[in-house]
Amino acid sequence: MLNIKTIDDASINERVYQLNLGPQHPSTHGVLHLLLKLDGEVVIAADPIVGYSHRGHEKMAENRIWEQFLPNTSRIDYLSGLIYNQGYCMAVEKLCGIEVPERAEYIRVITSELNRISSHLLGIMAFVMDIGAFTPFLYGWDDREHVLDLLERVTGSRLTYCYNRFGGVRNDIDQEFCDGTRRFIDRLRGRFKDYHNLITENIIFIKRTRGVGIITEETALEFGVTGPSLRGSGVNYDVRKNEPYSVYPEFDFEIPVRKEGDVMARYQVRMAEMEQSMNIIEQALDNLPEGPVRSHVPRFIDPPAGDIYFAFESARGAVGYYIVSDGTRVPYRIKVRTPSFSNLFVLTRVLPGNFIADAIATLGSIDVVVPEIDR
Amino acid sequence: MPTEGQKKLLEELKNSLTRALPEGRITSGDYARTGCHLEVRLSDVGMRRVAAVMKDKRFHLETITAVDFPGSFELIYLYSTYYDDICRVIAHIQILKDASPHTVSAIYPGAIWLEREIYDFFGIRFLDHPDLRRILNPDNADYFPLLKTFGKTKLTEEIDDILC
Amino acid sequence: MPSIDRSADHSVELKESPAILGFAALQDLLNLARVNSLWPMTFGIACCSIEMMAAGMARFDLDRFGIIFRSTPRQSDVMIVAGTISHKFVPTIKTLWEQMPGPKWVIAMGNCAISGGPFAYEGQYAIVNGADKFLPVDIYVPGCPPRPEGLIQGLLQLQKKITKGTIDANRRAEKAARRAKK
Amino acid sequence: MFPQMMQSGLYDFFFVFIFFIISIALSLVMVTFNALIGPNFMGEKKTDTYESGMAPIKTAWMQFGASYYLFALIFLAFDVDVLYLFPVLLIYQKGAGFSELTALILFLFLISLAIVYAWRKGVFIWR
Repeated sequence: MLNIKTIDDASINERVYQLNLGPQHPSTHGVLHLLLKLDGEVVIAADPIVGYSHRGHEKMAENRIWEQFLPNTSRIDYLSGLIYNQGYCMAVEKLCGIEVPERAEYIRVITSELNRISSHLLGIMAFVMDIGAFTPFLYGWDDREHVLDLLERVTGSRLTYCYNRFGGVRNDIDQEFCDGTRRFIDRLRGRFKDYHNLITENIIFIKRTRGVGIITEETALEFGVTGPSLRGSGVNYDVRKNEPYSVYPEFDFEIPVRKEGDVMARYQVRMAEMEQSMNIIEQALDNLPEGPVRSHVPRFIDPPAGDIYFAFESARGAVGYYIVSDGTRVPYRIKVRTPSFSNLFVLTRVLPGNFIADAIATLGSIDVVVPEIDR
Repeated sequence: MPTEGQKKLLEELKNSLTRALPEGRITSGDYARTGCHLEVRLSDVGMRRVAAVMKDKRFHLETITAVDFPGSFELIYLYSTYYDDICRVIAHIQILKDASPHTVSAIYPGAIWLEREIYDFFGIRFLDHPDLRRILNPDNADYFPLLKTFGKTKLTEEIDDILC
Repeated sequence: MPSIDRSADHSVELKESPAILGFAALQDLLNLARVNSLWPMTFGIACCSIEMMAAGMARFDLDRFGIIFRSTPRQSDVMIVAGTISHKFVPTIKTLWEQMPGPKWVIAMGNCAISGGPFAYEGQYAIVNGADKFLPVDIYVPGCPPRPEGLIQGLLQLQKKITKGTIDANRRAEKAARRAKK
Repeated sequence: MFPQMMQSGLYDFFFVFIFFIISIALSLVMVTFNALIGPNFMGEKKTDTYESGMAPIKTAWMQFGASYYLFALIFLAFDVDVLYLFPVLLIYQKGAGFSELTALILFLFLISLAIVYAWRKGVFIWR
């Protein structure tokens, strides 16, 4: 009954083994399939096969009106759903020339930065769990639940938000949300000491990540890598600073950049980025202007014909909406430029030559979200 | 409010692009409305020359996409720069429905998968592409989903039907 | 409409041979044991996988029900289909389902696994409208994504289904409520 | 039969025999009981090797690096070493003072020299 495969002698003297780091694997953060060619422990070639959670967002954009595509935006990258929501609304507002009241811009920045913190928390802790540390995952989720409570009070959902509208946001934030956010930020600042003791100074973590999976600036340029993976390689590129949008120019925050370009550098950039997000939230809360949260916009908008490209910064890198509109109530074409798509395929250049364990650490440090790649 | 560096970079770009692509129409775009500083309009060929000029100006290839217009395809190449003075260049290249444009993966290796995605969605075959196969749809799929002739798009549906 | 990959239509054929020593009393006794150690397989496809992880973490804590996430089908009893099922992924799901041993159950978590959810429309080419097209689904947990409490109630409902009602979390809760009122 | 066994010194081995019977019975029960009471689902891919949902591309019966083998040798060094520690348990408390402890430590030190030798020879450098 047990079918013992006959050993064909062709495979005996062959040293290259093909392993499926397949769709159902704890370390691929979703359904990413990495076909590895191995010589013993060393990776010779890595071929990412994607498409296992392809849902056809861009086809759906062509058969529904502008407002109906809003829920799709937060399901493309469900970890930074609010940031994608904000990006889509700002792209269409720029196309139609819709004015957004000052208070709505501030609320958008506050909720987006909170969303960025929750996305980084999950991205870092899942990556650290791939390396073998399970406890930080529990701590990280404890903090993340606080953020989700705050955002759920205002937006109504925990993960796939649909809070932004053309011309502003759905409803106003109240004093309870502001106090809750301040309490959360003080609490998270205290927790950073634990995270640094638990992870950054952990000798095993340092041994596993220092000098592993190095992305040089040249490779990043050739593959179009953006986001923390790029800022870990010494390039100071953040769309919030380089191409300021919304009210970001009114806050002073700096962009953490590290030179080494290895897995540890990308981790440190993400940790520092969370602290910067907290600065932004505090500054935004301090001078939150009064006023309406949504300008009057007709129920169905008719944008003028033309094409527009609007870039903004999500937790994983530079996202861009390329929208072609033919002046009717339905978009002609929406292309979503997602950062994980370019960040993932840099692995084909970075992984060869490492061990499998380093390959998994590098994949975790790139922090991909698979439906963002498959769209 | 373009900065000094930006104006200088734009001038350099315009000169080198007009030198490389005499037949192309190069106009400076209105950033506030279209998000791009420089627009290059070409037909049929020239994507490799644009890529070569961009590569030595240290721009990165943000994305390649295609739009299915009734008469022809339009390939969109977007380049932007990492460094201080922001500048984004968009290249619109009009190609016929059955044309097969040349790949730019020799200059930008990241373009391999971008072009595979365009083949997967539109059926545009790229010349000299290292391994042109489907990337997102199942390998045995025999349809190109983002064509306007495939499936449900605005052209085949009345808008009121969508609104109900 | 050109032919779309129809691999999802024929469901998984499994030759199920019931237990040799399978008289009812013994099976009920074993079900009590099986019910308190339902090991699901970590198999998150999309947004619902994040809420499944949230259910496993400290605040909602699935461990108190004896539910531990196993990453291999060989050691898991429940397959929680959490996310959108695309045509390209169907053969993999079938392989995983066949490779799971012994008494096994399926929970379709989220609207995408129930009926295609927000991505189901008349011209959809990429996804399968629901896990029950090719899997014997036991419990449907609606929501997009369902809250972790929703997933926990789904698992408790599965416990009730397995033990045919002898373990019923809701009845226990009602009894506790009545006792509290007295 | 019992008294003859007492004189001929086989008495101690009687317990070993009982222990042997119990272990055989236990393992048999565990295996067969499991096969009896559990339902069996047999699909055509059930006996394939599990490789995260995909069909394995090639058989794994092929050449592999020598470093795996050397790594196993080091484990063997300490495995045999533990075997010799079992009799030490029996006579440990009989002697006085620290003589047994020093003998034990000396023995362990000599065995671990094998590790140092392997380390110097570069077994842990994986290439």
